[in-house]
Amino acid sequence: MQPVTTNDTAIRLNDAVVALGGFPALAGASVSVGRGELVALRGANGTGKSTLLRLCAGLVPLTRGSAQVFDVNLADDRASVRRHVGLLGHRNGLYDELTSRENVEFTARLVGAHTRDVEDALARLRIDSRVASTRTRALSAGQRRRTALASLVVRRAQLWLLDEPHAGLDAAARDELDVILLEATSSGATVLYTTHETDRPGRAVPRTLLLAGGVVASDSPRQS
Amino acid sequence: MKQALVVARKDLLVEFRARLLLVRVIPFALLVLVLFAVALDSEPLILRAASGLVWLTMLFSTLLLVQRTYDVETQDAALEVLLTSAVEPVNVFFGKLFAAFVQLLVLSVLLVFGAIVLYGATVSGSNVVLLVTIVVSAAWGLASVGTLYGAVVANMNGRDSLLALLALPVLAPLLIGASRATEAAFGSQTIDTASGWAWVALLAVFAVVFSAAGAAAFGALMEPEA
Amino acid sequence: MDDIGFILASWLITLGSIGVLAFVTLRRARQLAEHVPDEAKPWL
Amino acid sequence: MVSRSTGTTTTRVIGIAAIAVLAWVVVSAFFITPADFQQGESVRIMYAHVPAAWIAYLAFITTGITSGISLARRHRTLGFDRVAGASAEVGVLFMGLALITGSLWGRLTWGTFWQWDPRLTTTLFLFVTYVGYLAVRNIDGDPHRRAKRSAILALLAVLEIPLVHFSVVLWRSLHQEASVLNPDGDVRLDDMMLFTLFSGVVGFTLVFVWMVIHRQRLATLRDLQQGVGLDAAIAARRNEGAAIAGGGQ
Repeated sequence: MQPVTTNDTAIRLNDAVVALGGFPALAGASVSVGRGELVALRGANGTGKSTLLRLCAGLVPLTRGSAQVFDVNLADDRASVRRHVGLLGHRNGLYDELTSRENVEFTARLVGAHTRDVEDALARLRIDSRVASTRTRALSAGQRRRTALASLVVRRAQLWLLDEPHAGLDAAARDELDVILLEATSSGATVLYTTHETDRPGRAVPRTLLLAGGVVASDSPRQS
Repeated sequence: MKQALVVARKDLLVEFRARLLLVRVIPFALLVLVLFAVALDSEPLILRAASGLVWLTMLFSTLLLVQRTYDVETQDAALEVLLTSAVEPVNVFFGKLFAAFVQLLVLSVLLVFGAIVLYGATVSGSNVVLLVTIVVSAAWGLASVGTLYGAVVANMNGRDSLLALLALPVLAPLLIGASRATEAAFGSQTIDTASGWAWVALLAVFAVVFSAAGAAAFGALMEPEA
Repeated sequence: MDDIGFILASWLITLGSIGVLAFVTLRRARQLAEHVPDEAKPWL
Repeated sequence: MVSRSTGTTTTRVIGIAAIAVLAWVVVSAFFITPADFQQGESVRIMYAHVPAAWIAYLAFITTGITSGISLARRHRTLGFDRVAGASAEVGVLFMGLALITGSLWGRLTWGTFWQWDPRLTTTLFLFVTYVGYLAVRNIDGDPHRRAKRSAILALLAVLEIPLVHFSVVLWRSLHQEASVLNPDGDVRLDDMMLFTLFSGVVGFTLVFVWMVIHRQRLATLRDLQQGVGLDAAIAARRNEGAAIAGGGQ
């Protein structure tokens, strides 16, 4: 496994272009994100937020420009970045026939986490034992989303990439998610997530990148 | 290695829950055996064709199973999560291979019994060992080719027909080898047991070659489509 | 003599399909070459 | 003025030479060479069939080698990948021709269109394998990803062919059926026939080279055109983004 170096920059994009079927979903995005930062990506639909996440996850190829994640050059090597990534995409990545707990357990076994971690993650996302033992096929969208988040928590990745993690969650779960993301950053992980949420009062606003037309249009630092 | 077993266990659990093998593949395979018998409509001819029919049916059932195992991975984008979760691709390959192997083993045992019951094929005492070796090595070969080429087409449109186009020519040696060896095990007049073992050697080489090739190539092939 | 039909057919199919592929290749290349600047073409 | 051709002096020379040699082969095959004492007139198919089969194998060897190089090179340029693809396309054409002319010839000499002899069977599987390879190549996507995936497929095909060949040889030998009449082996060739056959191989090789160069350039144009379109699309997308961002503030 590639060692994570001590460099303080987690992500460095320079004029990154990602063409999907000839369409530049990212049209020259430049941004630098430090280790342990919490970053929200905002912007209208189709401005390249998801593509930026997928680029950082090593899932889509870089067409032009440069992109580095943990000192790995994405132009050369997308595969070794993936080991450090925890991804929550548009879709949840769950197995319909498995129960909520089995899905989380599957991730836990893969990454060598303990059974205790599974129970902790399920509890934090308020997945009760009835839901946990139901096949995810039969769960509601919000319950499925929470199961996917529990898997992500168990995963303990270096880089968390979440696409609309708040969507479909109730208010309590959203607050809990914010706490989880903050905890992740304080333990050294870097977190990027996209959101359409309007700011809720009484909550710290993280660093926010506004995307427009496939580029980073503005970058507003964290406000307390 | 541990990760491979975790993946295999997951695949088998999903299959056990969905009961696809039981509900769709096994009935399909047995139905094909019956239909062949009806189509050929001649008992000596059926007996002569029995081993070939068994393995031809296995080939098509493999396509069904492989499509299914990758459908499970792609329908909710689980494959992307798997790719981005510190799992070595080679472990995903062997995990899926092993799960497919177990299912194909069950299916081929059933089909051999089907041939014995429906077609009147016979296996004398010493040929049982030969038959078991054939079934194990052929099932492993089918599983490795299926898992490998299933990965090539996993994210493509029209993958079902493409999988058949890619995998079937590759499986030709396996079809020939397994059919002839099984013919020998069924006590055919045209092939003796020694030749049967020669074919098993080919099956073993085939299984080893494509397991190794799959282990080497799987990581590069497992690319999500944009 | 039947043979002559088979012989002619073999040659016509062979030369014909080579010709068709060559023609299609050249025509498609002409269509595309218009949209690509000359300095990008390695063979010029 | 943009150049509208993929031709260069080299390809024109090759093309004209190919036409000249093939014209000679046709004339010689039909009018100069004698009929075979055993096969009669049908031997005239040989001058098309044997070179076609020969070039098909050459094409697939080329695809295998260039795919290997394409995969081995650390910083991948697409040149070898495009040659591999072009060569496979031409190879599929020639193998199709070899199969068709072979079965027409077989009908005349064996009385059947098809014999399950090892060489024919292997050739047929090889043909289907490379049709599949081309089908995967033609799926749209990132060119570098296409290059990697097709190179792996081509190397898997290289692995597959000896297994297929060995198994069909074993398959036939165990059956111990009467050995198939081998058309090329049974022909007693005089000097003129040999020279015509040799000319056919030369002519088809020239066609192969010409075709691979042109189709390789065509593939280059395709990739380049995507890039040209991309520049405009990037500019348009950035403008649209700037308008939104500017309007929002």
